[in-house]
Amino acid sequence: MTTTDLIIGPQHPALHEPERFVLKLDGEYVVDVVPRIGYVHRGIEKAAELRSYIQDVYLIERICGICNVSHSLVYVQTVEALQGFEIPPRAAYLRTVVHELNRIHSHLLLLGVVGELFGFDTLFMYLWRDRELVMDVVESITGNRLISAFNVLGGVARDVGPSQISEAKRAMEYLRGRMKFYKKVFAEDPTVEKRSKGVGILKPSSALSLCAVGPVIRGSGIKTDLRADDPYAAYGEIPFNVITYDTNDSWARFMVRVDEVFESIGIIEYALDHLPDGPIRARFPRRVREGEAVGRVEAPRGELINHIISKGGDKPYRFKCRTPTLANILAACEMIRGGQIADVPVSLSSIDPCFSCEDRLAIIDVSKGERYSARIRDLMAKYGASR
Amino acid sequence: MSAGMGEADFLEALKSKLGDKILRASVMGPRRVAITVKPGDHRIAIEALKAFGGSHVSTITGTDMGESIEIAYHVWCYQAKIEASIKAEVPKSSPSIETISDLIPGSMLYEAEARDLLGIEFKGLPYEGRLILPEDWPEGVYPLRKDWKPDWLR
Amino acid sequence: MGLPKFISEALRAVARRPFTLMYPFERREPPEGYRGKQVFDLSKCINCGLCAMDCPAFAIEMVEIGGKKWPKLYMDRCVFCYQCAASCPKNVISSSKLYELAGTSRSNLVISPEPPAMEGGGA
Amino acid sequence: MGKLATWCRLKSPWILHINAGGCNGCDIEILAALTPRYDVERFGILLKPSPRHADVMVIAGVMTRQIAERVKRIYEQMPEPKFVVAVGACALTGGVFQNCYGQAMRVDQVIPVDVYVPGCPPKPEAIIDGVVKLLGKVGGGGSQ
Repeated sequence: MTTTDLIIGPQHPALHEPERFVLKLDGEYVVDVVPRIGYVHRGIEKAAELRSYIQDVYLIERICGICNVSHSLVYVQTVEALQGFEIPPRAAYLRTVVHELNRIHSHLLLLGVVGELFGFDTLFMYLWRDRELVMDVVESITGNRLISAFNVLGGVARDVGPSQISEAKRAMEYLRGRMKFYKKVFAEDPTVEKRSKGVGILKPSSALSLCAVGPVIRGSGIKTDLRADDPYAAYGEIPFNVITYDTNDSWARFMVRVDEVFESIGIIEYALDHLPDGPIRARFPRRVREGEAVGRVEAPRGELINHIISKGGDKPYRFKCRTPTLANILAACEMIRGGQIADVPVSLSSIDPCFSCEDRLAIIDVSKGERYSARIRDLMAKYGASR
Repeated sequence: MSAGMGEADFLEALKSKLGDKILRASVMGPRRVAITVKPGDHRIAIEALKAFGGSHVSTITGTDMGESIEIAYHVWCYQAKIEASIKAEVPKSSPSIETISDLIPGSMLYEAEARDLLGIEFKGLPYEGRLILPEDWPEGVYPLRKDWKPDWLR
Repeated sequence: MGLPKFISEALRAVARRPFTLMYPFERREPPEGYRGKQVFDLSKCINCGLCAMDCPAFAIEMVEIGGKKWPKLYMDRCVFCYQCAASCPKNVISSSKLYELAGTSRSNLVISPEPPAMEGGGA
Repeated sequence: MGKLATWCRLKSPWILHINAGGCNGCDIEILAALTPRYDVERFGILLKPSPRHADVMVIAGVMTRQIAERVKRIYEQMPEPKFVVAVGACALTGGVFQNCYGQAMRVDQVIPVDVYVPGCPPKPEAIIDGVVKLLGKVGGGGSQ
């Protein structure tokens, strides 16, 4: 038996952690996977040590453009924990609102991309059309469609007024109706069913031992969500459900995200209804006391953890950040192993590695030593059509 | 899942299991504890955390402390609902420690990452080669060490 | 196998008004507080340099004009986070809704300081 | 003949989107410009996966050490006349990533850039505006 090596990536710079997967193939089946990441290693951890705490907020926000709110949120929370600083309650609620808006936009983005991967471009276009409404709300609250610059040390950067609240609520009400339709599509549509049910199985035991996070582990039926287990911002006071599905496949992971959008809509509405009065920001010192802190938030893709060590002064001594995609890479390898090559894109996208659909492939045929490049979509067309 | 336990109770329970293997222990904040052990004992400590549901390695931080490198394993205990940071210090001249990837396979990439960026050797780590740094990165240069500071970096 | 759920939706969309915004013939005003091009009111500036110190993208340079240092903003470096406005003790910097900033040369993307005339020197 | 080619390109520029290694923000906005709200296909602007088919390279993200060589190669593969639109602070100068050890240089140190679109990230409108300004420059500056 000869196996063929198939190299996925690394030409996927859209990720902050672009991966390369070397797949060992036996015909159509994937026998083994070896990940290799870090192709766009920018050196943020080192740069953060050389900049002040204030500058770091914006540096760290740009680790990932999609879940930028989660990155800045976990950073400011960790620095505030280091200092033993309490933010005003209104700021905690506003952080929660923007964090959830970020989650909705991220989930809709992924579900749309998944639609495109299925060859279901209509779903992609419709989901992205409705995503624009969320972007409008984010823009009106934070001043930019994507990078929010909303969380700052000591609170939030800007307040919301009554017109923004009513606009946000209107958008959420509309989105809930749309999401009911999309849930039906994901639950019942034959295209979705055929492409994702039973694809990329991740058993609960492997999900636990490989330390998977976020929708990936919840799609394997394990009920864990940092918003409930390790509450931060205003999550301790807001009721919501932790979504789990127990079919362990890619479909379960997509459904977790669909249902989480409903929960996020509920959280935003509750938070806007119960918004406390008072200041949005307290004065935060430029110099932070000595010590260390570990902060974690549930980013759209799962647990995001920061560890900051301070030796006093206005710069962190050590800044460590672990993003959720890194935690899920081993789980993705587990999903791919044993499956067919045509299922690789769907399994990979079910961990939400930002944009795996745009991943390019370099195929090396070992026997001939030839090398040529193709996009996953072209490859899928080729492999999909031959069966 | 259970409601979790307090930080002080957690430390008490852990001390009764590990005894004098714990060099230092402290509560960092709500649901955060830090325990320092000797390198080598860290495997026993992580094994002990499994009684509290501690099967999830969140990440591994390596920090250049000047003379030594501090390795912190952040383990989330699902039942106790505590994020325990197990720390061990290894000398910077020969940074070497046993892997925990046989106890918790999910820690493999974090160990490989720390090896790339700080040059810590994890004995028994199955992942070979570079994980994060480019292939043409010079051998023996570890960007997160404090003494690596080229003049163009600011 | 049921009827694909999308058929009814797609048919309904045919009857509806297009969702597309006909930019650049039709514009949507950015919301209040949109973080667009900066506006400097240098008559309030006290030349402290805090904006340049806190800028995460090193986009503000303090240039000397008439014996005092004034902020010069490089929009090609700027990430429009408005930390400079937050750091400024005198509210010199405010945002505008101007977002069509594209230029054919990087040297066009600079906001040079024009200190108040009474200082002498001028730009 | 050259005039005809330029005219054709002005009417329907095909775009190649490259991310040189940024945070994703600009890429999402470039993609958003293709989705129903902005729908640049109504101008005949098409996103092409292959550099051989493209007239305009839209590049976003910091130029990391590993990617610089590849971007240069991709640029050389594009047929003449070719244009480059750099989108976002990272592509223009590095933005917040200036002087990180992974970041090598600005885009215009590697390939010639025709239009610069500042912002972090710029609105999809601003990106469309950048492409429109490029077309104005090409059309106004006479045929190649």
